[in-house]
Amino acid sequence: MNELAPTPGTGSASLTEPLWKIRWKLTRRSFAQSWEIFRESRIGMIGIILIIAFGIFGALWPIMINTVWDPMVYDPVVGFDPMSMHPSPPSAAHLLGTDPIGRDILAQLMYSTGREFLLGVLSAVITVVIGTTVGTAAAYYGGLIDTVFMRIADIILLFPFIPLLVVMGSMVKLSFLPFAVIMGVLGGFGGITIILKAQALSVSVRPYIDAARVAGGSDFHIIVSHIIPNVLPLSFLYMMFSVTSAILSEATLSFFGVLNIDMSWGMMIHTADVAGYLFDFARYWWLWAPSGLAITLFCAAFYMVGRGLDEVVNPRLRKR
Amino acid sequence: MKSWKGTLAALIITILVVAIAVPGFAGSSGLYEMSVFENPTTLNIFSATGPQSTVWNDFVASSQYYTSLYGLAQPYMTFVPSVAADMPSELKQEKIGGNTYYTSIVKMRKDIKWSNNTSLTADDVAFSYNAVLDMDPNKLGGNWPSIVDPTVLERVEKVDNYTVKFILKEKPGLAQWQYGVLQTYLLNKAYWEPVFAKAKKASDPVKELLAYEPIGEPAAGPFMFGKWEKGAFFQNVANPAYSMKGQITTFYEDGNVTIVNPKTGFKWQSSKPTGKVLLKVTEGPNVSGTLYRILGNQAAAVMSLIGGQVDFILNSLGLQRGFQEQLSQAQGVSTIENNVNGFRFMMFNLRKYPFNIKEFRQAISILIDREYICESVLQGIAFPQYSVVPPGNAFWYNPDAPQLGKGLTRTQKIEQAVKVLKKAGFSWEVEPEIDLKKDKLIKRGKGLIMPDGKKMPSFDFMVMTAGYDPLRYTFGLNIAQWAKDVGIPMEAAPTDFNVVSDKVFEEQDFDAALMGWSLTAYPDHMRWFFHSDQAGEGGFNPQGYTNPEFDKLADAFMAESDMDTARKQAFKLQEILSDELPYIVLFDTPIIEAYRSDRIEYPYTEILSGLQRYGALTSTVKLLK
Amino acid sequence: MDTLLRLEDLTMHYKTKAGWVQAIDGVSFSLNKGQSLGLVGESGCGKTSIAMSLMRLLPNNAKLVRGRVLFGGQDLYALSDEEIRKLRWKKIAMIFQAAMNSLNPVYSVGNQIIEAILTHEPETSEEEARERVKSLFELVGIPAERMGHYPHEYSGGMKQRAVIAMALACRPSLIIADEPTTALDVIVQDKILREIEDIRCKINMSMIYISHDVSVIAEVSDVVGVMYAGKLLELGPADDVFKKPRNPYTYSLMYAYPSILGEKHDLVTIPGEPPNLLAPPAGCRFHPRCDWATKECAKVEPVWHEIANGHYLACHNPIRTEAVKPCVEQVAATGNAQVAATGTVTEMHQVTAKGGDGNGASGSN
Amino acid sequence: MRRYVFGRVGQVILTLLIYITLVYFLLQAMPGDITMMYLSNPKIPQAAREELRSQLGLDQSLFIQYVSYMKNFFRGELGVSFSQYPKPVWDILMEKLPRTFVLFLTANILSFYIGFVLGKVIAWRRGKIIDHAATVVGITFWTAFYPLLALVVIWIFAYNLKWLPLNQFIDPRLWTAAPFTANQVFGNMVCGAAIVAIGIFLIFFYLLRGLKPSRRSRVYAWSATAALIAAVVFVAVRKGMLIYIWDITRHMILPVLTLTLINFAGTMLLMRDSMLETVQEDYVLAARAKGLPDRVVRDRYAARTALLPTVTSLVLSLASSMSGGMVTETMFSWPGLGQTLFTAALANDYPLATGALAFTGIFLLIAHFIADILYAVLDPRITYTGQSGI
Repeated sequence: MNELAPTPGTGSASLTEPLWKIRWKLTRRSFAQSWEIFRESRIGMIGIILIIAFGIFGALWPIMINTVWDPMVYDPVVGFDPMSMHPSPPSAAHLLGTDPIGRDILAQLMYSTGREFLLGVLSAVITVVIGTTVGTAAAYYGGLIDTVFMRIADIILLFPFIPLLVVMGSMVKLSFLPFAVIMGVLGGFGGITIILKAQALSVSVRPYIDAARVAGGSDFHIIVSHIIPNVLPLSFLYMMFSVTSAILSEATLSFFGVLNIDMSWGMMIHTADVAGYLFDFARYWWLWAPSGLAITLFCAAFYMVGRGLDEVVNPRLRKR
Repeated sequence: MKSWKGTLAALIITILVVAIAVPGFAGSSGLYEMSVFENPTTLNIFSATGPQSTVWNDFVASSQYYTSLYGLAQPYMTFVPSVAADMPSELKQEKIGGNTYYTSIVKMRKDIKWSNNTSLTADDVAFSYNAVLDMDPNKLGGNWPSIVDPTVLERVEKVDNYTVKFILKEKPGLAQWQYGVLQTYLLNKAYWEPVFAKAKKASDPVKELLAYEPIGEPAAGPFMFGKWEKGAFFQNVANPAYSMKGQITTFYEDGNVTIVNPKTGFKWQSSKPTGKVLLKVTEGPNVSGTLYRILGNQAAAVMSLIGGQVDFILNSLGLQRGFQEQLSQAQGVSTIENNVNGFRFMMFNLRKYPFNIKEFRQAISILIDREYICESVLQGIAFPQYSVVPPGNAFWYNPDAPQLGKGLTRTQKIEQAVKVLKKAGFSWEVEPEIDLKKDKLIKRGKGLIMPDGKKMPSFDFMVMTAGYDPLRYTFGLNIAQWAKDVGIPMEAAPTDFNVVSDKVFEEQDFDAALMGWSLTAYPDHMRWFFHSDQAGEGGFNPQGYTNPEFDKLADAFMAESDMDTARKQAFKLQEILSDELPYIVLFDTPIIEAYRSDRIEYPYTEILSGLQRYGALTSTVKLLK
Repeated sequence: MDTLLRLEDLTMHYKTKAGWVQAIDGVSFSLNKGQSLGLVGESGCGKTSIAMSLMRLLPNNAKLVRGRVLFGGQDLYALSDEEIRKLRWKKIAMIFQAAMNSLNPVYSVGNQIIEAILTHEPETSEEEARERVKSLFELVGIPAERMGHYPHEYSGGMKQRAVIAMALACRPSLIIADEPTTALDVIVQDKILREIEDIRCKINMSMIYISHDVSVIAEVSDVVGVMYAGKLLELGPADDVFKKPRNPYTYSLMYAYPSILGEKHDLVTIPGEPPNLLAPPAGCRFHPRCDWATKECAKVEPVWHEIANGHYLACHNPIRTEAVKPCVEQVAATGNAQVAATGTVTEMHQVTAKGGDGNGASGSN
Repeated sequence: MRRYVFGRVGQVILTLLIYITLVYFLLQAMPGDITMMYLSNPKIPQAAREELRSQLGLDQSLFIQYVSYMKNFFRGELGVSFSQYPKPVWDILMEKLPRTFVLFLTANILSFYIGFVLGKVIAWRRGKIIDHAATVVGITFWTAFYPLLALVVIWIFAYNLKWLPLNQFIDPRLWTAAPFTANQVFGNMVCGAAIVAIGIFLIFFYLLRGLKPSRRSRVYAWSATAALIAAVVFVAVRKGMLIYIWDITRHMILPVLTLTLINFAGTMLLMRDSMLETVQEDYVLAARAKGLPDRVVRDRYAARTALLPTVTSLVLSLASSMSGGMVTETMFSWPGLGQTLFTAALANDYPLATGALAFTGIFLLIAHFIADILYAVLDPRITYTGQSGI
């Protein structure tokens, strides 16, 4: 996995094939190899299965609301069922009951799933794109660029994340996208940069980089086609962890009511909490258990995939 | 290595086992125990009334230690003398040193003592006012400028040991006089005079005074300071010298009140009391002290109440609905529900077209089905409201002010709103179609054309975020929905409270917003919220409502010192506001409270804004066990 | 002479995702007290696996399929975990492949040796142990005051010596030296090898050397075993094996190494790659790469048998001394050589023995 | 070494300066200010609001405010709180510090220790059931929604089983008669714990030196430890403080438990990974070859070097949990720095919020320092010479 870059002489493809095809084949092969290793990790597979399950669950939302469910009743934000007293326990109409203001818990859960994916993946992608770019550039160019970005990372590491976000949130309620972007940017310029830089640094001293440079490859070309492919697996690993931290932060901030988000798992618990239903656990379990469980499982899923990937990326962790 | 671990594990397990085995230090202390959610921050009355005027400071300290010349007798909020012996004398004009002033004489009771057994005299009263005036109430900040109002009060003079004379710059209205100056807390001159003298010498006297820590300050109220473990609890002890202990206040059906103190022989009555006695309250305190536990969240407070660690949850917002059901089933716990004095409302920026068209606002008000949301969506968490004076404030509430759209069905509301809009010259590209019989909207309105012939652009309606206030959020979304039904292009925009505040009050740059107020008993808010002199930046009329007729009436109301006349004026003001709708009042929430009925007993529980309004009645509560 | 160690048909397989790797297959030999045995073969042929199986330090996925390891008459694989633990180092010590890394970086070198002594000889006091380590350090040529230093403060050669001192700490009857000098430069390598030999002779200890470097083995072993793909192909007294290699593999192996200061000859490369031990070739495992291979070789597994006193062989077509032609031809074909095999081996033996005198060397592998 | 220290101190000061500046302007950039609280009461005249602005210095330009803030900051003054005017920010923070410190120090050390031991064990027994079980359980807690977990723990142990106190850090009914303030007791607890820890360290360091201490010195060491603890307890009894210390300890159990549940997995998984790398090291194999008992190989060889990366995580998490403990402090009514930060932010009290964040920053910087030193202590390979690190 550390040797993802197409090294001369490996691929058996004949030279008549265009370069990109060779690359593609190699990528596919290395992906297949990685997958083989990943499959060995039971934890990672559990994670993948959970993520797929969440994916399906989230994908059900648009289908349900457009076919089976009446938006007036099942809208996760403004829906209301006048038929019963709220919060109502699970019933045929509301499989997971309703919240204190009469909205369907299952619908909220489904609707939120997609949003959590968006939030987690968006912020993780931002984190990783920034971390990879900055880390690679710092490693490749060194000097001032390196110093500046490493200082920035140091300072960001100094920020107590959650309190700072709560402080910001309590002053300006962050809405969904800004929150995802802030999480992503803070993560990207922070610790990940340092880790990815170290990785990029270990790649950029390899002989084939020099070879590429001698062969007249531009900096951009070398970074994009030689260094980044080698940093990417590690980036991808940290992406998984970023998803977990983004979702957990969102939930915590929502719980404190300092986010401007119409619906999320954290908001569901917040709603139950501010209405005073969160304290008798046994009686109003449907108000907190589905969302609480969803947060945990979702985060755990990504975390587990991260752990699985760890074994792919870090050969020393593999079983012998 | 091995033995290390074993020892540590053993130690941890021992601690756990012992901790579980040894019960807590229970044992009730004869104290009345309450929970509060935030730390009080100061014992200094100048800070607590000034920059740190939080409700928590008032609950645990200010309201417990101090008395004033006059007060509002609970629970009917009747204006009665407290340290004063009788009502103040009629204001009269008097020339002093070349200027004309209004003066009034207040006679004081002679039986009031400080906790150090010295008498509370006219010296103390005069000092209380004059010292604050010398410091400049505006600099002291907080509530000082409104209770010792330097624009009204010139000086307070001692006439004899138990008589003071108020010298006023201008003739005050009820708000400034009875509900302001006369209810100011009284200070012990002997204690505070040296403090003031020292502060005056400092480079920043106000800061010096506010930073002062009053240890051993004599109290005249029912309690005095006991112990304060910051972050954990706050304890007061009963004032052994409390002069009003045993004093009986009797409320009659006709609104009259008598006060009798059998111990000292003091007697007072408002006018000839007649009719049935509604309530007889004997002043305590009946407890040796009060204990305030500082708990971080509601769940903890409720669990503590059920567990018997606290007797009452002191919170100006009361308890959330979800706790009510659980608490009412808990043994030995009773819940109380009271109306509150406040409202949530919607307002438009009246500087902008077409929001300045009265009919436009009326149409919106008609379209809003307050009852539907309150009863169906919110299921009684909130109750609908139409007037800027809540019905709970019975003396001042005008039941005859118009309530637009009340009791209409969905389609009737649309029909009427369309009618009102048409009357003002609005038209549609696509007019909404309704089926009155089936109560069904057939076609939504589209493309509202304003009277000036232009198509109405879409505008933002700022509502609180769901996290901050789910009720306002829900209301806001529904309102926007109904507005769109008739083609009014209103977009609900959930916005953070601070941003709304900034946009509305600082920048006055907004289209519409959903906000809330909580009020004091005397409804002078009508003057502050709607008088055109408040329409400037930083004023309380950010919606820019201007109505000379209203201004005139409001001014008269404020200047009036006669209760009955003032009441009539307040009614008229409400009528105007209900028609012109600078605020579209929507709803408010009742306050839910709970207490341990197996341990304590209150003389009454029906009070506007709940028991918390009076710090949960520390001076009249009785311990049963 | 007493037999100290005896391997009987030792067969050990590793379980992997892809299947069973037949790492050691039917290896038998015995070692007398005070004797030194050299095991030589290409990387991955199972030398280290044998070393590990002698200490019962095999990874979890290893499985003893059949065979026995008798140490002083005791079957090591019949012992309990605790018994084998006590036997390790006390009886069988080891000098590891990478001495650099076999010292714990966070403890002082002296303490690591003392720890070994105290573990196996509980009655020894710490002071006595310290004294012993001091003398061991002197023995291997490290100043005693460096006992308290950490491994990172040692040079490579010193670490290697420290490791040797550690191996000697409990006066074991057998030391297994797994590539003891590979990571060192030639001068140091030779010095150390001679030191080990000196010490071994002094204390009459048995030794198993494991190396891929024929010259090393040739220098120090009484008995030489040649391994290929988990199997022992030839074993016998060093002189016999090196002078008259009977197995073609032994023969090729000797020419796969350059001789130091020897006559120039082109290196014989063994064509092809070592077999995949997941599915080793049928018959003789070396046959696909063997120039002497016949049809029989591909079908029938050669039997391990004694061909002379103490000289064992498994081969269908053993080389007779005069039958070296094919190889020489091959050599000639690739270059300009004209070497006689027997002569070279002797030369090599002598020359490497001299190498330590400090005559210039450009470094081997 | 000297150059290193100077270089490092310079670096720290520069980082702190930038950090404080960022925090300062970040908070200033938020909408609203403290005087908005007067907006809720129409009876407060505009003049009073202006007075407040000038008292708090808000009428000056942002730059002047910033310069004077920084000047004060480096003189050790954090300014005056807005919401508790004119109380110095320093006083407010100092009031909260001891209880935050005691709670989070205990919880972090405990969860680190548990994580370390578990990580060690599961890495050693890789692929066994205990490995999978501990990993899954650990990840579940690690990703659990913390406020909810806290509520569940309170609900079970305090509300239903009534084993432990519900909330707060002391029992008011006991403390109304206390001759001490809670912070005095916290201070004594910290001192006592420090004395015991240092004492035990010294005892063991001197009496149980070497690889094979004699039986007699073992006995001495243990009895000296017992005597030391007894002496500390005796002093506490004499001071009449024991019952109060005990009360605080009782109240600490639930928050510490919750924090431990949430946090141990972090250390555990880190330790596991780290150890999986070290168990493949040659010296671990060598140690086994040496015939050392399994436990010795695991603890002294594999775990000892694997400890290094986890130490950094301990120190950093300790520092960040100091002010990040908002959730814990809210859920367990344990008013400390985190809660102060939160309420300060809600009240637009910039000096207090900045002060609390600055505290965190300083903690973290100190923590980095300690981590560096610990590293050098634990890893003889590291020596700090002329170079100034990264």
